[in-house]
Amino acid sequence: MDTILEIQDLKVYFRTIFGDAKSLDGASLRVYEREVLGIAGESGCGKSTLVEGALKLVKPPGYIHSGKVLYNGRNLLELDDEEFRKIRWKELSYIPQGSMNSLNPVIKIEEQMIDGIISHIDISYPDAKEIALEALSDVGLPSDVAQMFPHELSGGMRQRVCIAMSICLRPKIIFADEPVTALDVVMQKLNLQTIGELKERFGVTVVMVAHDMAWHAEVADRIAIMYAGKIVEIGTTSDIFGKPLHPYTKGLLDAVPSLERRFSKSIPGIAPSPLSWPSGCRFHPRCSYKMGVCEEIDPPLIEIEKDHFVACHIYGGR
Amino acid sequence: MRIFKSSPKFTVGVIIISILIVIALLEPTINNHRLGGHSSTEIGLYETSLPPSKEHPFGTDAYGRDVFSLILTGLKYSLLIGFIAGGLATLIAVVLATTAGYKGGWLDAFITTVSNAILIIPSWPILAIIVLFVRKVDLFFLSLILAFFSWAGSSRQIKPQIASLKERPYVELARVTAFSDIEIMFKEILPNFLPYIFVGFSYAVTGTMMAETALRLVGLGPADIPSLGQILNWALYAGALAQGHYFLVLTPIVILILLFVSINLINVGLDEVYNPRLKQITGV
Amino acid sequence: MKNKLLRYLIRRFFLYLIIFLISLTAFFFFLNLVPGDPVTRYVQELEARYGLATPVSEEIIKEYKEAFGLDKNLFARYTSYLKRLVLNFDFGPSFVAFPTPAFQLILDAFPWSIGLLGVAVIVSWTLGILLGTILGWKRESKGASFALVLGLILSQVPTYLLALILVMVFSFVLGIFPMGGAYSPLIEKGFNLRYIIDLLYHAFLPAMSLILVYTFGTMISQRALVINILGEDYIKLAEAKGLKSNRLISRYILRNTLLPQTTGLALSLGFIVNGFFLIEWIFNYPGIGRLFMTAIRQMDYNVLMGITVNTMFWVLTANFIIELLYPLIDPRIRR
Amino acid sequence: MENLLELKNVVKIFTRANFAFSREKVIYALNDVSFSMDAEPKVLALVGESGSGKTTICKLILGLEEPTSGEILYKGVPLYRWLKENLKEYRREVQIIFQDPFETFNPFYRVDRILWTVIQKFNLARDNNEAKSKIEEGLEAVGLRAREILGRYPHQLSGGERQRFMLARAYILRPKLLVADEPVSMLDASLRAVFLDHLKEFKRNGISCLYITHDLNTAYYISDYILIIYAGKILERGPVEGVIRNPLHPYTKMLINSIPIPDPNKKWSDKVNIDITQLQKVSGRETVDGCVFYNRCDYAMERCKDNIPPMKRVGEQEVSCFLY
Repeated sequence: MDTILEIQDLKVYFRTIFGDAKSLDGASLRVYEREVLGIAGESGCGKSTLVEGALKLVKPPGYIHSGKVLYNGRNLLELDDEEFRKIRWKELSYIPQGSMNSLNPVIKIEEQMIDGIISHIDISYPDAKEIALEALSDVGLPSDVAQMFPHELSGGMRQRVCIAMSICLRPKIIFADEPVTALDVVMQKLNLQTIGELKERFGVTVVMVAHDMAWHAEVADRIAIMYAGKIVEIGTTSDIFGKPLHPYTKGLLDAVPSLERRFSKSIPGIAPSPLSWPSGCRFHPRCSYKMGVCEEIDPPLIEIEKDHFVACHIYGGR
Repeated sequence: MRIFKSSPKFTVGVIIISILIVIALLEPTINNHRLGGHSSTEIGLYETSLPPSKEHPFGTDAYGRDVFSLILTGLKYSLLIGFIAGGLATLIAVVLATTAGYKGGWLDAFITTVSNAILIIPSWPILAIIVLFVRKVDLFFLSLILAFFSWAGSSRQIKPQIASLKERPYVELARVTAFSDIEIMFKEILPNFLPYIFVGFSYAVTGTMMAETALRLVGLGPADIPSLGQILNWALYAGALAQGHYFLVLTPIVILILLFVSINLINVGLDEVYNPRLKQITGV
Repeated sequence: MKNKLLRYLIRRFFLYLIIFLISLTAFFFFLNLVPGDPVTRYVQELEARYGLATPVSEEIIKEYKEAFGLDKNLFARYTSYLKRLVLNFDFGPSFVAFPTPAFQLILDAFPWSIGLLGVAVIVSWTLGILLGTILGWKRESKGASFALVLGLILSQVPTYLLALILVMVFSFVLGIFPMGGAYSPLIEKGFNLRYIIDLLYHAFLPAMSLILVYTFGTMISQRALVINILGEDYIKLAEAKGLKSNRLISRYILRNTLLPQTTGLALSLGFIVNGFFLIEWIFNYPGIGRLFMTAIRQMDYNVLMGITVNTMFWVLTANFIIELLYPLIDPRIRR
Repeated sequence: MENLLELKNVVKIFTRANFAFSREKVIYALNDVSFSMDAEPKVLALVGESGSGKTTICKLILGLEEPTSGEILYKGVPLYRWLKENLKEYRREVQIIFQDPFETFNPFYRVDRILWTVIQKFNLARDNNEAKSKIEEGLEAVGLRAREILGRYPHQLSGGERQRFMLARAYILRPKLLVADEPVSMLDASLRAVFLDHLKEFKRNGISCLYITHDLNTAYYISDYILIIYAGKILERGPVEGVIRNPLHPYTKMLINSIPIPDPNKKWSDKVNIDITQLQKVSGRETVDGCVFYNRCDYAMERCKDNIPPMKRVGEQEVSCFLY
């Protein structure tokens, strides 16, 4: 499988009066064509910032410190706004958080779908409307939804409209940032399955950010685990769940309660703050396999076995 | 206080208003010294309409009074009325806003409608007629009616805050720890509510000062209280503009503008510090 | 859907009607409970000014009272006042210009005020919103901080003080603008270009004293609104959609500031009218403001009451009309 | 041995009226809810989606709201008598953990004040050092070190620390019943287990817990007995193992079926189809007739439309559905 997008050592910091919060501190990642890549990690690990950085959606006081985002042989971060705007939505689209107000509350759903289309391909309003209605039916929504306003829809349905919008122009990659977080359980399953199917139905690559490992088990082909602004492990879903390498990944899997077993164990200690990351390997204060070297040197991401990377000194030797 | 470092607007506002207040407080001593015991409104102390000079930095007016001392007295009275009427208005606003916010329901809707009505209806003509037809208008009566018309403005600032503070879980936690209503009001809600009372107070003070100056400018209201508005009135009726004594008109206006702008700067500075999203944008 | 909207509007109409009646009644009773009545005050004023002998004034006061029906008891006076007001808009005769009814005086002066006030408010509201949006959208642009500081100062200056400054600087010192009035005395009225230019020439300073203050006031509030909206999720999605900036600004940012700005306009009308009375007095502009001031000096009770009631009525109607727009501006209100 | 807590046919209606003469909009937050907790310490989970009325139940039990009809009994005595006659004792015995760790601390004061006021209000200590030792004991019990926590302001503590601080407050009070309204929903997965373990330990100290949540996983982890609530009505209840392993009510089945298993080989087998009724926002019912789940139920029968299915006992579980 060849790489469609590559992120190299991307750093996104946030200015505060106490100095820079290094939310994303050098993440490197390859996204393969027609796959669902899950990005997992807890709150504050920088996974949403990774997506915002890749799509240049970072707002002040945040700023992109350094790093490259390679797509079609070009570094997106070096494109000026107008060039980047041309490939937005047509090639790289986005599904927002499941929160309440991702849709403009004062204009109809139809208009919000169409203005994304008209900004990129120059066709008439009725033709654009045709595409929008088709996208709505792709996600199983009736066409009269187009005439409604966002406040008339339930949270789950609003999120499906966002999914429909993101596939209007048949993009190459869809970045989904916690797409089902704020929904009820049944709606979560409904929308998660739809996102999972985007790959087969539209041949699109999906990069899904989510904190719940169970969601990744359902839809992801590969998973990248993030901790304290860096990527600590990448591997196929079966490898991550079957043979987790990084101590944090093991801790994460043990901590997730599920209907399968009535036992789960927490990771000791508290999540570190982006204003002052721990030295060396950032997990060392909470890691039971801690060695001397872990406190000084931050382990690089190395490929232990085919398509299974980990950043941990335990595997440094091999 | 961290607030000074993080909001330049707030600091500038505080500096200007404190200077003006200090000057107003020192007015009696300064004027005694400058006028040798006479009151600044006494007529015929000096030659009339002198240009600005070392002794009379702002010159003298058509009645032979030193404009600099007159302005100081005017500043004192304007601030006095502003703070009395403003304080009264804030008191009314806080009491009504808390009952409305805390009780909610029908009472809340009623008080909001009344305050909106007072806000919408132009208060100046009504004020003017009241002051015109009431025979004896003293400081107390003037402050009372000024307060009546400006409490609506500050209650509109305060009420949404009360309603949101009442809903906070720490208020419910207090109730579950057998706190009485009074304890909740004063120990839990009031401390977080002080900055908003101050915002309400500054709205009331600017509001009443503007209204008072507007009344006095056209010669309505107690002549024995020489506020800045009254001084402007004297200047205009003495034909200062026609005779070219621009200084006489300009100085009271500049001081009034300084008053209003500085209080507003404090408000804007406070809002930027307390409003997370505005703060986020300014990188603080 | 339609009847729910209708019911909402009818409810709001009654609410405004009630507010108008209650404030009218409160004002009427307050004034009449105050010691001394307008006629006696008026006659005393005349004595003070022209040294009339006191015994004569007793009869005059009595005659005036009968003429204005002030001798009946309070409630009867109130009902008759209300009846005359509602039925034939009669505010009662003006003390000074005796035979002409107060209503006529107000009618002549009214168009001047509405014209100037209306134009000034609309110009400053739209200009303020445009400037505020630009300031909120492009925060680092070079003019931004200067415009902000200027705005913070000018928006706080009361309109009538600015009027004084403008008339002093531009009329008295520089002399490039007339000192007052609505048109030069010799001009031949009629629908010709010269007269219109003369009108604009005279109306410029009074209008500017309101426009400068209210434009910057709206600009400051618009800037804060835009900054708030830029933090919203739907803006992040709109940017991810790669919308062209003018579409993003018009349909997403501006569109969402319309409702708060319209409510802001409605609530500040009262405040603007307050300042406007004085502007007309300073510029001797022949609107209801100046009429009000002359009535103040002559203690002309009926004209004063007439003007107050008239402004109260028009401000409430303006608010009602603006409220009619709410459902169009924000669909959430239609629910 | 009478029940510790009992709700009998509790109904709670919220009316949304506004000032200008409009017809009130009536919402049934709870309609005819009855359940009880016996004196033996246990963890009872109340599971429901947002808008199902579970938070309303929490507010009713704590006396922060009054029921429109029906009765709430604590130790056999009606709640309103407790609140009127001995409020202090009731507050001592029935306590709460709120959902949002960032909002339950008054930002104006240091965190210690919360523990000190609890000790003073219920005079749990004769003098200062006894109070101090009680506070330290409470913090130790929930795995917090007094040295690091005391003297600091709320914004200096992490979400996990703050929720455990609230647990320490409850521990010091030794209540009979602790109502926890979504206590872990704002915490990261890695911190949840330690919080829930403490709740389990409380049971050994004789503290019963009503655990309110939308997350069946955590409910399964810590509760002994479970109630499923939907649109203000209890649809199914029973011991947790039984209800999870063989759910009876179609809604419970749908819930359990929708929860993803963190194991790639156990993916969802079926596909959810949208029902158009899901388009509108769901928050409580305006009408009362028929089964509340009627328009989302795959087994809906004619009977379900107009009459309310009574609660039937099936083995150790009870279910309100005409299928049984």
